[in-house]
Amino acid sequence: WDEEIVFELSRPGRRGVGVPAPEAPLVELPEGVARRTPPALPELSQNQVVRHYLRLSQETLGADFTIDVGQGTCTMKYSPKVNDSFARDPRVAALHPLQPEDTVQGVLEIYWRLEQILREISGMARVSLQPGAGSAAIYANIAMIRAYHAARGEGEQRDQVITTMFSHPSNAACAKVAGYEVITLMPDAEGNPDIEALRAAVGPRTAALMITNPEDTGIFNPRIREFVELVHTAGGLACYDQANANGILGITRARDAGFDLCHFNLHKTFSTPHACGGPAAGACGVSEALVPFLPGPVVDRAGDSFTLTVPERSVGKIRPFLGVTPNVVRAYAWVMALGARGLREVAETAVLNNNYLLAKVARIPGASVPWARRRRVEQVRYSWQRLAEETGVHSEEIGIRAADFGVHYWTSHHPYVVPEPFTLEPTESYSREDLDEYAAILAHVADEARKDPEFVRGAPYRQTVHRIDPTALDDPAQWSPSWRAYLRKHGAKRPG
Amino acid sequence: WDEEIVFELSRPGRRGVGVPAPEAPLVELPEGVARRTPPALPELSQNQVVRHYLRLSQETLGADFTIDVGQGTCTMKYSPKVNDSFARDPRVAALHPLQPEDTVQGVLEIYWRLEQILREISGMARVSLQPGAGSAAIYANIAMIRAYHAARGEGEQRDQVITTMFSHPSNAACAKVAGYEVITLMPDAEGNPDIEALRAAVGPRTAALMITNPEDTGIFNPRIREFVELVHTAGGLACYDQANANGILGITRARDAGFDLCHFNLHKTFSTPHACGGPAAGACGVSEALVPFLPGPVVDRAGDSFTLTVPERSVGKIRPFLGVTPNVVRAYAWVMALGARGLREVAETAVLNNNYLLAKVARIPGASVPWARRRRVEQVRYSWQRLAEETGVHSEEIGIRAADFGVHYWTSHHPYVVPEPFTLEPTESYSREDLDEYAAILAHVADEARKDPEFVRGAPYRQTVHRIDPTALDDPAQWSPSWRAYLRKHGAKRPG
Amino acid sequence: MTHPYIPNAGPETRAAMLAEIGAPDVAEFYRDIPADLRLDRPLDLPEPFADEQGLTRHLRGLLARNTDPAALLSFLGHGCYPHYVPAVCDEVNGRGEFLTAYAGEPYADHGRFQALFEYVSMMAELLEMDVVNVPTYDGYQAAGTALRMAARRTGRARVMVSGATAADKLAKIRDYLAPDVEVLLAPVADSGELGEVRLDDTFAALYLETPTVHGVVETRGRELAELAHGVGALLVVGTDPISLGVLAPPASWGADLVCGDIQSLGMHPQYGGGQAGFIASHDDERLVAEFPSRLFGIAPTEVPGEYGFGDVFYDRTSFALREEGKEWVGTAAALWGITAGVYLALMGPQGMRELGETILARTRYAMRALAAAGAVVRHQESVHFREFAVEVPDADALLAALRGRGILGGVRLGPREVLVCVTEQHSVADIDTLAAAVRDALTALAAAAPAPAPAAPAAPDAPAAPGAAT
Amino acid sequence: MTHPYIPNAGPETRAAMLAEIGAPDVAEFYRDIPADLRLDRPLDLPEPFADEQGLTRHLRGLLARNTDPAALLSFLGHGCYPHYVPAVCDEVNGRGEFLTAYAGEPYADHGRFQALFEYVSMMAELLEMDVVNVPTYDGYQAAGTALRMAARRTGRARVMVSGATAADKLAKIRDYLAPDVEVLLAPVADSGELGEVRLDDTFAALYLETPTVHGVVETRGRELAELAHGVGALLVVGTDPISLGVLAPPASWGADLVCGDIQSLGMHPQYGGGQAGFIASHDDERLVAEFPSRLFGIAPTEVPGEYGFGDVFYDRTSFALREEGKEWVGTAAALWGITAGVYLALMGPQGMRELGETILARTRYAMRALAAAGAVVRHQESVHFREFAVEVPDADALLAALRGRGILGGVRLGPREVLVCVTEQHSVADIDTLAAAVRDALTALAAAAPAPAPAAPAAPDAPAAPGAAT
Repeated sequence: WDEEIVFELSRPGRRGVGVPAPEAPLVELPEGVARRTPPALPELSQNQVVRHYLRLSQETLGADFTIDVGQGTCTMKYSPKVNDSFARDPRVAALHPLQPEDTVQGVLEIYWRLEQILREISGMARVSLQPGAGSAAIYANIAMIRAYHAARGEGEQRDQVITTMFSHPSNAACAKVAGYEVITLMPDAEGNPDIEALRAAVGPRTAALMITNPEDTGIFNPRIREFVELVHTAGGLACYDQANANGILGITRARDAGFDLCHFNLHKTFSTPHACGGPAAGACGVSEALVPFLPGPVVDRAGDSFTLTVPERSVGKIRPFLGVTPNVVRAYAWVMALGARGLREVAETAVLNNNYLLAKVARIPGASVPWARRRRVEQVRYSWQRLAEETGVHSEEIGIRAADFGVHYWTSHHPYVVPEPFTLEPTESYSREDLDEYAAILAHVADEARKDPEFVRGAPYRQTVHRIDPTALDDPAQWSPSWRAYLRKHGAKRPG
Repeated sequence: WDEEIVFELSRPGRRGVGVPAPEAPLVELPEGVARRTPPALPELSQNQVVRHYLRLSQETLGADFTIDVGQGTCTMKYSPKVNDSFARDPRVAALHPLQPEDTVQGVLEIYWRLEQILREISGMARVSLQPGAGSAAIYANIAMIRAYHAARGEGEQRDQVITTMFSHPSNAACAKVAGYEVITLMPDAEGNPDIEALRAAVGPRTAALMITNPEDTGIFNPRIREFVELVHTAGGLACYDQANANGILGITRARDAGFDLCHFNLHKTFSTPHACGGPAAGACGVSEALVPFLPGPVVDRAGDSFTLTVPERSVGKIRPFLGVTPNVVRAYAWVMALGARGLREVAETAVLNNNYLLAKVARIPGASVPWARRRRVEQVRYSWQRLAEETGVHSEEIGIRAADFGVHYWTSHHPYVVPEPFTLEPTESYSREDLDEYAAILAHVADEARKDPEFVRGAPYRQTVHRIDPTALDDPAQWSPSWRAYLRKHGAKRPG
Repeated sequence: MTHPYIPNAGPETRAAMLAEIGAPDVAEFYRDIPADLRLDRPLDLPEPFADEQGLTRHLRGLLARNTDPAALLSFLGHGCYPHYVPAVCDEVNGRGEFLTAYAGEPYADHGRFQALFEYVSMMAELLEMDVVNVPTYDGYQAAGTALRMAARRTGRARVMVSGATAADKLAKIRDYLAPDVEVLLAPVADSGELGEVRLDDTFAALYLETPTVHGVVETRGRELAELAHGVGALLVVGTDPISLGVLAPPASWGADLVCGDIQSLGMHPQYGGGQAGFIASHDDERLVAEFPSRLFGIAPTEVPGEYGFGDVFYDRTSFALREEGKEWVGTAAALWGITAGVYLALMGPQGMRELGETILARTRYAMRALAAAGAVVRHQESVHFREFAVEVPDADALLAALRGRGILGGVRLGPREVLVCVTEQHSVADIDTLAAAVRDALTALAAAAPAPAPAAPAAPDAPAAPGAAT
Repeated sequence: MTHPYIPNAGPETRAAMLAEIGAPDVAEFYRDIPADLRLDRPLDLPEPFADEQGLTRHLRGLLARNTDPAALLSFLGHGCYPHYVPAVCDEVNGRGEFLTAYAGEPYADHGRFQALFEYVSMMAELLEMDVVNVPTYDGYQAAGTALRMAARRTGRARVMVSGATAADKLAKIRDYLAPDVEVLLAPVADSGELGEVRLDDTFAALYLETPTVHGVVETRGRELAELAHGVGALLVVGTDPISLGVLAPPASWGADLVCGDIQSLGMHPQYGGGQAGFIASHDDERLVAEFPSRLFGIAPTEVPGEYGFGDVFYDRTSFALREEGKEWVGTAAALWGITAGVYLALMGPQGMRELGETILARTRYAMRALAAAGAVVRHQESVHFREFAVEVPDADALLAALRGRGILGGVRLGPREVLVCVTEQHSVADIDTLAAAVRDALTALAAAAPAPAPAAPAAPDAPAAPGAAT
């Protein structure tokens, strides 16, 4: 589709939907309070709105449509349609979050049940389902860590958080927001976070270690318990970012390795849809010692009924109300479709798929696998370094060309510790033939790069639009973060 | 998408959905009754089924996505999304059609209310909402006509039905099925059905006249009352095919012109979605004399409650149960969003749009409008005769090329009384800019045809597949109306 | 406000468009309508809702007058069945692309053609027949057309139809064939299967159903096929494809045409809105020529390796030939065909088998439970699939008593006969609930009135209640 | 059966893949996990439902323990509002493409970028500000971040926050700013508007809301903007964009940053699942640099006339800079942004104006009706939008009495204070129903107990009930 911007479709006087008449006397607003000029919103009939947005949807490559193994670290898995039907049920969708508890027993029970499930999966004492997403859960964990140390009178003293380069950037960023100095451990020659660097870093100023495992490289740190113990010995807490939990469900548990806190992303491991980037949902699990600090309220069971309680020393609300309920419902339904055996099949199959794809990709000339001798769990961070040296084509350019074949492809978070990176995570949702097809696309594009690097650099060729000039996005004189800014800066209705 | 046939995606052992266990002893079936070899259905995981069908959906050009003015006679209009939400409500979707009446009062009331609305729109005494679509409604009408004459002892004598060439083929075909000889009136020099031919045709053998007005040409027959009177005088009934009612809602009524029966297509005039060709819904309106013959049951009101009754001499069920309920609900909601004034705006705007598009298309070199001096109501049958003479490009070929621009284009029903026909019906749903764009596409393709006829003939260029060889569809040795037939006849998994 | 459904209704737009056309007003376009045919007043219709919210409140208010289906435990079947609908079926048929498409050509609507081709192909595997039509309206229509096809194919004007067919369906078949074909009724045996029939070479077809209206599975299929074929008639079989994961497909025992309804395969009951009909045959050119429906086939394109789709043998349809075509073709129920395809793709061969086993097992369980509860189960020795009839002293009283407990116990077939339907949605616990309620009700009825003489079976062609069960 | 969600779980597939890899078994891939960290037993989880039907029955059974929302007449607001959601909003956000997309690049996900760019652009028109972020989690987070942005922009470490802010939200703001920024509470005047505040050049920002937690519309905006600007502080305003069809946008009276929640714009309440936050500023390079969120912009492509989209000034985010970025960015609530865009495109300027007028009118109507019913309406002389507080002798008793009539009368703000919410979904008849019930309840309460002294207004920062209203 060559779909115009919604403002360009506007014609005066059109309307997409009617509004009820006041039925009561109009209110005269005081001068300065009333809006004088109507907002320059577009005016469209309903059919036009539908057509516009449905066309835009078709220009969006949702996981429902593609072999979505190329967004490594994102755990793109099938989000069962039946779970959407529960989330859209009026008995979820139409519930107000401040209704009396006795009118929402069903939804409270689902919160309670999912908490029990996540307790068992993590080994933790309690789990809060309040955070709106993974980073919010990380923030909630750091807020609990801060409150914990403050309650012990060590709030001032413990002002450092240690994390690793292959943990999600939000671990570093949230700790910073919470007032901590951040120390980042780099990988050692084996691809593990450097334990000697940790030894050097821990001490009386250590508030916590915030670490992913397996890291975004797909490597499981075999000395993780030592990491936790080093931090504990120094009086710090150990906090487990379980964004990469998909490959270890039922295999190993956060608490068993000694962690004090952990979090899951329900929109990754537990299949709730990614929704273009949220609404998502996060879950924070904590050990007994941290239970009093959990965000409130939590759901308690009393006989057959369920009530809301605020933990004694709660850090307060991380998010308004109880949590992202539709996703809590979806995640619960997902687990209930799988059970313990199913979750283990999820983990094992995700890991099998990852290693199968690894075997295929490793054979593509130009692709390489840093720390190649290490085993991988759920994903792999690969490198096109050799291909780039040979052809001058960079990983980002490979990715844009791959889009022409209807697949996503993600490099990695900055900084690129692995040169020319790309990150694949097949999860359990994709079939063997899917993995073969994805690997074949990469091999094809690598071949193109060797034969005609300029051709690859000129991509995309089969998308709605062609290569974007990025300078217009970083130059304050040109950038246009809204249509009104665009009209002001560029005047003409169409660029160029 | 280059989407494979679902059978090609199959791998042994996969499953899309689970089934409940028996919970009770299995039943041993006798020899010959039990299936011995499992059906060769495809085996897919759920994600694969979703991806496959969602991709196929994206390869389908629904009216939600296009300026759907090119499927003339089909009355492609916006089908409001809110009405779908009513149709999907469990209080419609989960109702069994044989539930006790007191458990379905709401849905019965909607049937009753829609009947009252259609009575007022048509002027008829009663309306049945049972038929599954327009042709089924035509069949219901001819069944009532047959029963009416039989009840009067004239069943044997009246064995002819008269229709017109620009009435839908189902008028002729249903009459034939009902046992009638069919007489078809051709248009006269003015584009009206030939009244002299009618005079010659009517007589004691005449059971009915079945006629559309405006016809598929868009021309309203101004002598329609004379047509009806001629038939009445001969003792026949007059039956109005109101598939083209969209432009005359609230302007003129079937009964006021003397018709004894009429039918509407709820999926045309009353906006229920066309659903790839059904489920649709038809409505039959009849005058007082034919009420006893209506298909049964009908909904009667008794105080505040609604009951089902079978008319005294009912022709029986045209369809199982009461009707296509979700579409009855949608049609009712559509009228209730518009009211009398809105319906008149629908009619007037549809006619305005049609005449606006007519003005635009008439200016395209090579396009012509048969009976150009006549006024048009809801649609126009145009001709590319001049373009075809000039370039050798036929109307069908223009249509296939037009698809490359993301629009539909329909020629007309056979036989092509208008040479090189195409039929446009803009309805009220499309904006002025939409009509401009559609006309511009036609002008562009006509221009291409003049400049490079072979290029147009080679279309499509931007579709999933290229030009199909039609001989494989008409040759019994080659035709493959199913995958198993294809495998048997063509052996290889892929043609060619 | 310009109405949201009518973009050009605004006065400025209207004026500009009229100017472009060169017409003074819209009335100009209506000048062919004689003044005396013009309605000289506004339509007398209810006040509309200008806002969607008001419309929603109105409609939801009306729908709230229906009893919440979740509050009822229902054993109603008789042509419309409460099978479980996988969420993916609703997801696919709710897609705007499919929901609002219509009659586009194979290029712009490639996906629609492919989805329908796949539907007919999966049905073909289930049926073991090569030719299946794009859905017609419903199973009634499918039966009527299949018998007309048989008559045309054989050039004969009589058909023998099993008496174990739903009364409404029989009436529709009679009416539909009336002008050209005589319908004779075949007797039903005590087992519920087809009784002794005699055919001669004036018969175009023998028509039977399996499962029958009473849920009885026919076991003499091959014998009946031979009987029909022996006189040059066709065997036409009505069936529900959902049974074919466990039951032998009629083609395997000799059926020439198979027909029925696909509502079971992924369609919600929708108060009768979920019906769609199928007709299947072998790939016999002369039978293919008799289909009135569209048949979608696969075909090569200019580019090797591509699959294209199109209409097989279009020049037999009323679209092509008007009254010279075979019966007629029109909009019917294509979206339900696509949905049934999704259903079969989800289920696969194993799913269909497991489903069939579950239904067979629960049907038998229910028959035994109701017999133990004091109802007389008809055709108790026969194999049943999904339905069975019970005889009770007073069907209306029983159903009313069950209704009082929130149970819709079955469809009333006659004053003393109730048809009970059990699908995979009825757990054993649900069946036990029914049985307990039946026992209580029968006990109460027996206490209230002297026991009547054993009920006579309802005549097979007795008219059913017009629309409602009780 | 191979689980429907795990295509490669079948033993043959697994074996073939292991062979291809050259690994003996899956355990091989786990060898880096020390034995003492391995869970040596199956997880102790509830028995799953192998069939979707069983799962559905289980979930619907749980949800049925919630009271049917259609059976309640609710006047609950306080941060989550029951506005009407047009069906098209649900249609668009239910599309699999949008629902399951994530973080693709601008080419493959062109539509996602365009839809979000259009959302921010429509918000920008409503707000009369050029820069709006891709949604953050919720309005709480938006307020916290906006205040942090102000602190970074000014290099100051104190903010003055209106006391007429919800208690939970205030707590979140305090917690979020705690490490770096001191939060002072500004008093609330008798009118419900902000009281007298004094600022000096240590303040980064003055934060106020309009409408306030009590629904009061601020009328001294320009004066307060001048006050803040006079000391070099920013004016940060929390608002609900649904009010801006009728209320002057805060930017028009001097706001530098505007923030809030967009749940009102097309999101169902979803028991708190419909929240999403926005932050807006003028196109000031130094303020833009302080946004932690993604900002989507329009950009030319190689082909003249094409619109491309991308991230504006990406190198300020934690994705780019880890802890050196501005706060953090992650998955938040993008789909609700797209939905709010659909809502605004449906409504247009006239729809937003009409909606605002209806809400203003009905709010006032409700205030008068409840006053007439005997409740003491707080800030009665002020302009209210959608919410107002009433004082009653006993909030719990009143709410319980209303509950008995199927009415959720409002959110309990304190022992004698209830917050009542009225949207366009509450007809005048609904309000009359509430008023009549309140009158009856108050009369009954008065009869049951001696009249207490007039209730003192609840302290503005008194903690609200933890989660439930009554």
